[in-house]
Amino acid sequence: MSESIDPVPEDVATVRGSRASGHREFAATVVATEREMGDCTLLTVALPPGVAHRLRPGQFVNVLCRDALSLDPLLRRPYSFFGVDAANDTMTLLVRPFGRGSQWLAARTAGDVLDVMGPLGNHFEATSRADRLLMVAGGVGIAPLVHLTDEALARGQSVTLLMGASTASTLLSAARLPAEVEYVVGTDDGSQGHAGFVTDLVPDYLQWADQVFACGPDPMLRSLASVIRQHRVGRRPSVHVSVERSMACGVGACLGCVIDTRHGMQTSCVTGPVFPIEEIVW
Amino acid sequence: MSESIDPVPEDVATVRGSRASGHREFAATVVATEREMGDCTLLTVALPPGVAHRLRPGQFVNVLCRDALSLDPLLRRPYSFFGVDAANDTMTLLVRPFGRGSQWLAARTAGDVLDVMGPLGNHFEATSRADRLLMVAGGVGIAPLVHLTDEALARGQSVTLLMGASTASTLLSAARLPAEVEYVVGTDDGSQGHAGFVTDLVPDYLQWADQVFACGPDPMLRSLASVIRQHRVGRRPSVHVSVERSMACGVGACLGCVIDTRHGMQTSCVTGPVFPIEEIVW
Amino acid sequence: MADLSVDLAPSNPRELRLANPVIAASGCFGYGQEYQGTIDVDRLGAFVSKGITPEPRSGNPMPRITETPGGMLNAIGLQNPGIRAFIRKYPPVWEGWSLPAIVNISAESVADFADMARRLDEVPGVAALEVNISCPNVNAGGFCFGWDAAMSRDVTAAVRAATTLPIIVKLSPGATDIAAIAIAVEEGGADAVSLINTLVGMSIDVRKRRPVLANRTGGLSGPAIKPVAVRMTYQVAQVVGIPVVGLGGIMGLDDALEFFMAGASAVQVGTGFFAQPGRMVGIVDELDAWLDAQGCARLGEIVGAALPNGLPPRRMRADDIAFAIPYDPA
Amino acid sequence: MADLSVDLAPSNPRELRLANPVIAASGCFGYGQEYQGTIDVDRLGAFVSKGITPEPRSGNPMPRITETPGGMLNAIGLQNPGIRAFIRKYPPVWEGWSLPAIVNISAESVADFADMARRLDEVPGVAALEVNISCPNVNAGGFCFGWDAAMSRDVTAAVRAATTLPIIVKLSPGATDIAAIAIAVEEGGADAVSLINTLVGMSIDVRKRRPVLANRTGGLSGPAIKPVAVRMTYQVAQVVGIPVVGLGGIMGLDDALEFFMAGASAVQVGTGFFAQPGRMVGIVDELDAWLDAQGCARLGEIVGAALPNGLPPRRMRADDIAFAIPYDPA
Ligand SMILES: Cc1cc2nc3c(=O)[nH]c(=O)nc-3n(C[C@H](O)[C@H](O)[C@H](O)COP(=O)(O)OP(=O)(O)OC[C@H]3O[C@@H](n4cnc5c(N)ncnc54)[C@H](O)[C@@H]3O)c2cc1C
Ligand SMILES: Cc1cc2nc3c(=O)[nH]c(=O)nc-3n(C[C@H](O)[C@H](O)[C@H](O)COP(=O)(O)OP(=O)(O)OC[C@H]3O[C@@H](n4cnc5c(N)ncnc54)[C@H](O)[C@@H]3O)c2cc1C
Ligand SMILES: Cc1cc2nc3c(=O)[nH]c(=O)nc-3n(C[C@H](O)[C@H](O)[C@H](O)COP(=O)(O)O)c2cc1C
Ligand SMILES: Cc1cc2nc3c(=O)[nH]c(=O)nc-3n(C[C@H](O)[C@H](O)[C@H](O)COP(=O)(O)O)c2cc1C
Ligand code: FES
Ligand code: FES
Repeated sequence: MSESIDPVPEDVATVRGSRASGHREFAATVVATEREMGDCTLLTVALPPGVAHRLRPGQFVNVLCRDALSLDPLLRRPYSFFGVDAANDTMTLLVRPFGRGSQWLAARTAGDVLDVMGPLGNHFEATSRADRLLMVAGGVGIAPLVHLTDEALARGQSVTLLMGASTASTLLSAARLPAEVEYVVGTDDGSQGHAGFVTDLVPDYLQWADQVFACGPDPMLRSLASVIRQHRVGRRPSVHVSVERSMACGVGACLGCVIDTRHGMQTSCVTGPVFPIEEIVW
Repeated sequence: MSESIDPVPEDVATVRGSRASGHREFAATVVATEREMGDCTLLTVALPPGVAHRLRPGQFVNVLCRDALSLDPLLRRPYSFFGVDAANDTMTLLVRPFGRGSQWLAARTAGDVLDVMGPLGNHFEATSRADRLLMVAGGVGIAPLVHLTDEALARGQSVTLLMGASTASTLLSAARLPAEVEYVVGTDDGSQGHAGFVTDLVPDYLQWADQVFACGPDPMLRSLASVIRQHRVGRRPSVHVSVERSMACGVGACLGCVIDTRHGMQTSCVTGPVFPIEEIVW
Repeated sequence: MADLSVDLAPSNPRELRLANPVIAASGCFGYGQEYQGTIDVDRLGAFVSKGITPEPRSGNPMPRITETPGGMLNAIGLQNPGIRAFIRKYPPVWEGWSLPAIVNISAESVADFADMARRLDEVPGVAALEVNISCPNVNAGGFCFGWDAAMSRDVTAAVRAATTLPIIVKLSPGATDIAAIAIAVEEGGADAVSLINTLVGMSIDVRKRRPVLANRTGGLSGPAIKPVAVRMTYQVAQVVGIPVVGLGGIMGLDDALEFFMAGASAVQVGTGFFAQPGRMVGIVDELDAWLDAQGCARLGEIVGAALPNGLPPRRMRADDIAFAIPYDPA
Repeated sequence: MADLSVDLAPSNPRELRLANPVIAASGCFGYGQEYQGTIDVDRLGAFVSKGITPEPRSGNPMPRITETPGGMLNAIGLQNPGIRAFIRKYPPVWEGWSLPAIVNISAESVADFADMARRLDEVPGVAALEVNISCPNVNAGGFCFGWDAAMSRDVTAAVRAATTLPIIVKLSPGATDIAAIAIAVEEGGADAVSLINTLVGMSIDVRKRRPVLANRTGGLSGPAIKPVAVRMTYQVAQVVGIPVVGLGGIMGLDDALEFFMAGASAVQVGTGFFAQPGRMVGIVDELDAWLDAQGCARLGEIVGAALPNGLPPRRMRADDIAFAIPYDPA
């Protein structure tokens, strides 16, 4: 474990009188659902006016995944954005039905109303000087990278997206991605693309990329970290990863979601979920 | 409180080797839903073959009122039968959306599968010697009395059904009842029928009736008990009431649902829910 | 087909051998026949009767139960026919059963506990006693036996002296130092410990402005208390050499596995029967299938798997005991 | 518009007057600014800071939290910058606020508690101290202060001697006899008591065969513990003359009303903020509307309404105290 740190957030000086009172808890109606990546649901959700344009790739919303009178599950669940449509004031979430929260959420249908809190967290930042972006996705970790891809293409950057999944049917359908993206896949069972870890593909693109962005399960990120240590020359390309930790508050109040970094224990909900890969102490 | 009693059920001598293994927990699919009595739902539910003909009026089923992965609410909720269709193997439940369990249940739609336990409890018994039956219902307490009415009419008995509700829109629609039934109503706000308690109407019918059956909230049953004490001559007509107690097990195992009677504490799930009115110690 | 059998009284010549480790808990399974016709009762490892007292009791006034988030409160008040009527009625029925019947005894003095144990000692149909020490001691101003190590030891020793039946002592979670109580009852001669009984709780009806239960307080059971029960099982399994029976909030196989991995040799299911009786007996088959899938030949292979020292649980040295009371503030 | 104001330190000249009785609980509300931008923080009656320790702490390794039925376990490990850095950073910010800031202090010895209280005594921006006695006492082999009446009294008295600030002592539900602890801290000079802190619990990851939390045990909070918290509030309100602050599982107005009717003069909300922060501040307005609808001019009219002696709660005579520990076995 790292050194003890002083967990004072940057904005400690914000006194109540002077803060912006932008409320982050709102009701949002599901407007459409689609099946994707095998058993996942793509939920398109209407947002209050003025919210959509603030949602950055890698940020997330905390969704209350239960009926109004139920207390189960008690805590919200974080979901990043698969896509944001600012013109229509909607966001799209990609939900894999896994446990109690996600099964509830994946079963919503058009017209259902969600209790949503957000946007929360920091985000992926493709610098304007970067021309070539490499994205590395594991499973539903692809969500924020699709969002980031949309933004990058709009700015004229080139994107290569590497995606790993257990088997072909759980890969993101290429039809979901803009044609300009180079989309390379790997599957654990070899049913499509590279047979093995998606991180095996990374060294081939490290020379090419100006920036690398990754999101996926911890073992994938850990394997990426070791690929980077072995194959990267110096600090280029920069590598940013979005980590997944269980969360309670989502606003830095509980210290339940921290990640051990070279600067000490940092909240993954406020200081993260995106961190430079070399700062994380695995 | 009454004397201590020995709570040994009648069937204590049933040894496991010799018992019938009629399993009482089953999955049942909702086949139709209708709105009734204002905000109530009539749920028609398909039963496994061979179950429907065993369901007697006043008995109940214990329904698990939650999603598969949720634990809220933890315990089942008891519902008596509004109707049973033995030819089609269905039962109909009348559910008023009140708290967590009933709101969940009232929101089910055709195709949903329920986890049901039953039939449980004793039942209303109209003796074959009785020609004229008086029924006294308060709110959703009408459910088992409609079921009993169906059976009584089939046997050629005459039925007068008194129903009380808070206001006209929450009365059972007369169209739900066979034409042979004399249906008399009262409302607390006087918006239809007698203005006041439904039990006020009972004295007029006591001479006429051979047997009286009642189901409704405790205050109604208590008021009925006092009407009976004042107006009944001797033990005729007999009066049986179905009481409502919170339940946990539904099978006599927990002793949580007892009712204080002249014979001591009796389980309302096995010895009840139907008791002769004079045996209850209010 | 893994070996699910377990002996909960290995050092008692009368032993308490169960075909499998899933036991119906006291107060939630009546006298063993109430759930017949609903589930295959004989697929269980054993059942524990409703708590029996020296004299008949009509129990508490109503309401006796109420639901709480993830749990329920009960204040039945030990409604039961008393030890004498009990002995006449139930054990003769159980005698013909393959399923072991364990009798839960509750009393308010050491002498009364001993007297009940003596009366039950040679009764055919009774496989073992479970001593409910979550009872107020009239000689200690109503302080529960199970909240004090010396009182817990005394009750156990008195019951031990009065019967050769296997004795399970059922611990109360109201004790600050559950490990110390477990050690005391082991010293008193218990063959096994079971834990936990209910936590004392209260719900208030805000419309009526009074407690929901007529008794005001009640015992909290169900999934809500599972983390407390697993923690206490984990502590106790580290400090006693006798079998530990874990319970509190088991609603399915995964919950039962938590207790086994925390060091329980068997589990009890209480509140779970109320919601899903079929699923509760089903735990036996699911456990069997799970052990097969994990390549375990015997249940014992996973008992204590989550303990710091791995399996099997072992009695700790005195100077390790502080460790068995893990507490780390938030 | 009912009068919601309350003074939690009526016998302290520095008093602790809140505009309303809804307080954010320690560890669930950071340092008061984290929920800004999400809710109107200044609508609360007060907030309690994360627990501060004599030295900086980086806290426990991950995982630190896990969900349980109706609740959650946490083992943050008191991650905080230590009293000295704390005093530099936060109180100066709070000084400009209308919202009272209560500082939660945790330490492992009486001397450390006293030292922290002394350092905080004259710090502008600090309205009161909450003394977290659910901490292991290094001089008592790790046994928590709050599990023992004498140790609880000693900590309170030492803090009392070190500061004139209002002192709320936060009780641990691990104590068998919570009423005795409350009496002891009142004797030690507490201005108020708050209860309950978390219950010690554990969840086991059955796939990994080890506890979910890196710290193995954690503190159980949320609706699951509400019945225990209400019961303890009800007991304590009967035996102390100082204000009682109730908490544990409050998720909405009805839960808060249970605590008020059990004798709490104010409530705290912890876990509830994580799920529905807007609803938690909303309790203030809902309470106001509810009191109006009930025809109550002041909150005090319902405080203790469910107690056996009706309202207001009163200090009981010593021979009544057994009654304050109601326990009736199932
Ligand atoms: C910043 C952030 C963004 C996220 N974005 C997405 C997203 O876009 N889409 C999405 O589907 N999910 C996303 N998640 C995960 C999501 O928040 C939930 O954790 C997930 O949906 C499972 O919740 P549940 O309630 O169904 O499972 P739970 O019932 O909470 O999980 C049951 C158990 O499984 C473990 N567990 C949870 N998830 C997994 C997993 N994937 N694999 C293995 N074990 C697991 C839990 O620790 C727990 O012990 C994100 C998480 C974070 C922190
Ligand atoms: C034998 C029997 C038969 C029954 N048959 C029917 C039936 O046919 N149709 C039907 O709708 N219900 C019936 N009930 C009632 C039903 O079992 C539930 O109690 C009811 O649906 C409310 O459950 P809930 O989970 O929604 O409320 P809960 O969340 O359990 O109730 C919340 C609180 O309100 C109280 N409460 C519950 N119901 C009422 C009420 N009606 N009025 C005032 N307070 C209440 C509870 O004690 C609790 O404190 C029957 C009950 C019994 C015992
Ligand atoms: C309705 C009810 C009655 C109970 N009666 C007894 C009893 O008589 N004796 C006893 O030792 N425990 C009794 N208990 C406690 C249970 O046996 C068990 O210890 C507790 O409920 C925790 O387990 P659970 O969460 O699986 O229910 C009772 C519990 C309930 C819910
Ligand atoms: C994540 C978390 C951190 C906590 N940290 C502290 C703390 O530092 N000091 C303290 O006295 N209590 C702490 N608590 C306990 C809470 O203040 C409160 O007593 C407990 O959670 C019960 O209330 P609740 O059910 O409303 O959460 C913490 C609780 C949680 C959930
Ligand atoms: S989730 Fe609470 S600090 Fe991050
Ligand atoms: S509900 Fe358990 S005995 Fe009736």
